[in-house]
Amino acid sequence: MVGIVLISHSSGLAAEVVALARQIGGARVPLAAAGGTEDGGLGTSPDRVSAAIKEVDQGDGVVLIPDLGSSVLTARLLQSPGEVVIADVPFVEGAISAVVAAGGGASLDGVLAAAEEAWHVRKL
Amino acid sequence: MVGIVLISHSSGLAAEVVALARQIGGARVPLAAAGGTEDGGLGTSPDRVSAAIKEVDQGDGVVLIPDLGSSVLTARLLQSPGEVVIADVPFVEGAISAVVAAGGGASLDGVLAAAEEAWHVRKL
Amino acid sequence: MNTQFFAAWIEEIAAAVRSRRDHLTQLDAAIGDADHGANLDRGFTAVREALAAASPQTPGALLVLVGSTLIRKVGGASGPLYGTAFREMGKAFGDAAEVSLAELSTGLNAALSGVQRLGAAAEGDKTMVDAFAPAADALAQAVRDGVKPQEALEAAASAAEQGAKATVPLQARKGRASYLGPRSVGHEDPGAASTALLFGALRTVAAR
Amino acid sequence: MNTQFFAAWIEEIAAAVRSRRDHLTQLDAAIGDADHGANLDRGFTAVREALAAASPQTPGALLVLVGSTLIRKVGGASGPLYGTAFREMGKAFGDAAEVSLAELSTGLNAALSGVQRLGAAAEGDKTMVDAFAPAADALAQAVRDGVKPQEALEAAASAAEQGAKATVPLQARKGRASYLGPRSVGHEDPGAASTALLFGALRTVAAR
Ligand SMILES: Nc1ncnc2c1ncn2[C@@H]1O[C@H](COP(=O)(O)OP(=O)(O)O)[C@@H](O)[C@H]1O
Ligand SMILES: Nc1ncnc2c1ncn2[C@@H]1O[C@H](COP(=O)(O)OP(=O)(O)O)[C@@H](O)[C@H]1O
Ligand SMILES: [Mg+2]
Ligand SMILES: [Mg+2]
Ligand SMILES: [Mg+2]
Ligand SMILES: [Mg+2]
Repeated sequence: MVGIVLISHSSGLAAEVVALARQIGGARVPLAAAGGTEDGGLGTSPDRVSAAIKEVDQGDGVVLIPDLGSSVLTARLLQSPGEVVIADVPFVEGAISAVVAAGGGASLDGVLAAAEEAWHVRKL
Repeated sequence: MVGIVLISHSSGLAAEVVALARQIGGARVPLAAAGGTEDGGLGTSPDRVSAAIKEVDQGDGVVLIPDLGSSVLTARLLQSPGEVVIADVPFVEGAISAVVAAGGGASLDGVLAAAEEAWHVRKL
Repeated sequence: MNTQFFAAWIEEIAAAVRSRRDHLTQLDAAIGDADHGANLDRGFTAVREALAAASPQTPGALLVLVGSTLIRKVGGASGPLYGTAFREMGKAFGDAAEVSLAELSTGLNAALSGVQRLGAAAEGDKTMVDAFAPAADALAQAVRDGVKPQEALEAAASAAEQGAKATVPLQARKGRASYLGPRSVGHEDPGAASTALLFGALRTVAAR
Repeated sequence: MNTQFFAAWIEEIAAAVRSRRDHLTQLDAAIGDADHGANLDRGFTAVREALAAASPQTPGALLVLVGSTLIRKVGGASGPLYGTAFREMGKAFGDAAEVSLAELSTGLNAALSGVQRLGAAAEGDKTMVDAFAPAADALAQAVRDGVKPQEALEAAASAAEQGAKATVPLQARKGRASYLGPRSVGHEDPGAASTALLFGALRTVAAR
């Protein structure tokens, strides 16, 4: 299964979105939160993100979903074409779509495409 | 100033996005989280949302930003044209844009338009 | 049908929800978040308390109170939806002390319209609407055919049950289950199943 | 310029960041999240520890270690950006024991390219690039003009300072400040200000 890492400035935000996405998308998807700095502050820790990538990597690729700013830059540093790819998507909505697609057995490209669909789904 | 209420299934998620948006958009914006059910579970409490609307209403209108599902339906029940309006926007990104616009003194329509801009801003 | 009839209906729904609570939750576990039974049980428990405290004097007042309580207490998407349904039905009844079968049919149509206005679901989207709409239609048809109440409500209840079962092969296009896309196929929609309980309770009470 | 020169440069930056920490944080408070000074101070403190532990033997190895440490420890957007800058500079120097002024200029251009590749900011977007680019250009021009090192690095440092000041009237189009739109106008960009410190430290060390 494709793995998914949610990268946020805030460890709380990443963890909450993981919980919500897991509840909707199923418990089996390899999914990890990488939020905040090493000392628990607001920011991004590349070491945490790398560890999260390792944690969710089952050999089918990993999608990184960053919130903004340093999360995006850190994701760019850690990407590796065809293996670890960035989804440029709305953080919450894209994460849910990605997790559901991964849980349904989609490929790396499929998960990425599902996440990007979130730009086009309206709520009302 | 226009008030903003973030409505999520999860009280943690709403609170974390409030914290992030406040940090970026300024501390002065009337901004409240209405997440979870009354007993702290996952879901939506219209009473919590109503209380949050009252809390942030300074007479310039209130924007409701829901995450999904029951948050959206509850927002629809509580909207009131020209006063309490729903922003159909990506939850995190739209909230940040809305808070920044409100902090800059934008009108209700202006805050709504700024939030909707979030559908079109790419991160990479 | 008087206030007492509608009070008995709500009691019957509360009992049915309680006894089918785990089943509803299991349905929601497959394509949702496994809380539909718990949500409705919490909601109808609060409704019973509210009714006991307020003793509304007309069918309309009773149903508006039921709806407002569900909206406040259910927590899930079904709260605003069923809440709107009961409120619209109550409003349609005005302050009448008795409601005819034709008026009940009109009230249930108003309820359905309210659900669809709020939730924007059409028939076939795999929601409660897929049970509610055929039930309301069957009742309207029975009224037009001059069928007597018990038989008419029997027709409505079986239409709701069939509508609920017919959601199994559908793909969800509204609500939380819609996130699952094709993976929502093959499961009964929990909200459609609970709508069948509502109409089943109406049949039960009318048959007394 | 040898390994010792670059070690002295990094020491000088660390000291400048420490003494300007609150100023940088104040700049970031106006248009960001008030952590730029703290971020860089944490980063360069970790850099000093890493250098003390590893004692790298070439300018290239030293700068790659500086970059990798900044990436890991800064926490904010400036971490990946400055980290990439130092790594690219280090890679450009290969395993040379000494670096000429022309090579330094080439290395700083590689650093700037790395920053722009990662962050996609152009000049005028109100970022560190607005100080970095004119400084790198001034140094390249000085090399072409055959100016001697101290004077060349003086030119680079003043270009960085001017570039930083020139961010005041700009509207941010990259980074966190871009969320503020027009409200970002009227403030100096914190990353441009810290880039001016980096080039100022280079001038100071070259003048010894
Ligand atoms: N937009 C909608 N229109 C009609 N019915 C809906 C809509 N959204 C959800 N539902 C119904 O609500 C049911 C789920 O209710 P429940 O589990 O209580 O809420 P939640 O999905 O918030 O957990 C679904 O099975 C579906 O029948
Ligand atoms: N995409 C980018 N390209 C170039 N520089 C950037 C970019 N994003 C941010 N910066 C620089 O980083 C500085 C902010 O750094 P810092 O406060 O440490 O990070 P953060 O914004 O994550 O808190 C900005 O002032 C700006 O100069
Ligand atoms: Mg549910
Ligand atoms: Mg729920
Ligand atoms: Mg900052
Ligand atoms: Mg920061």
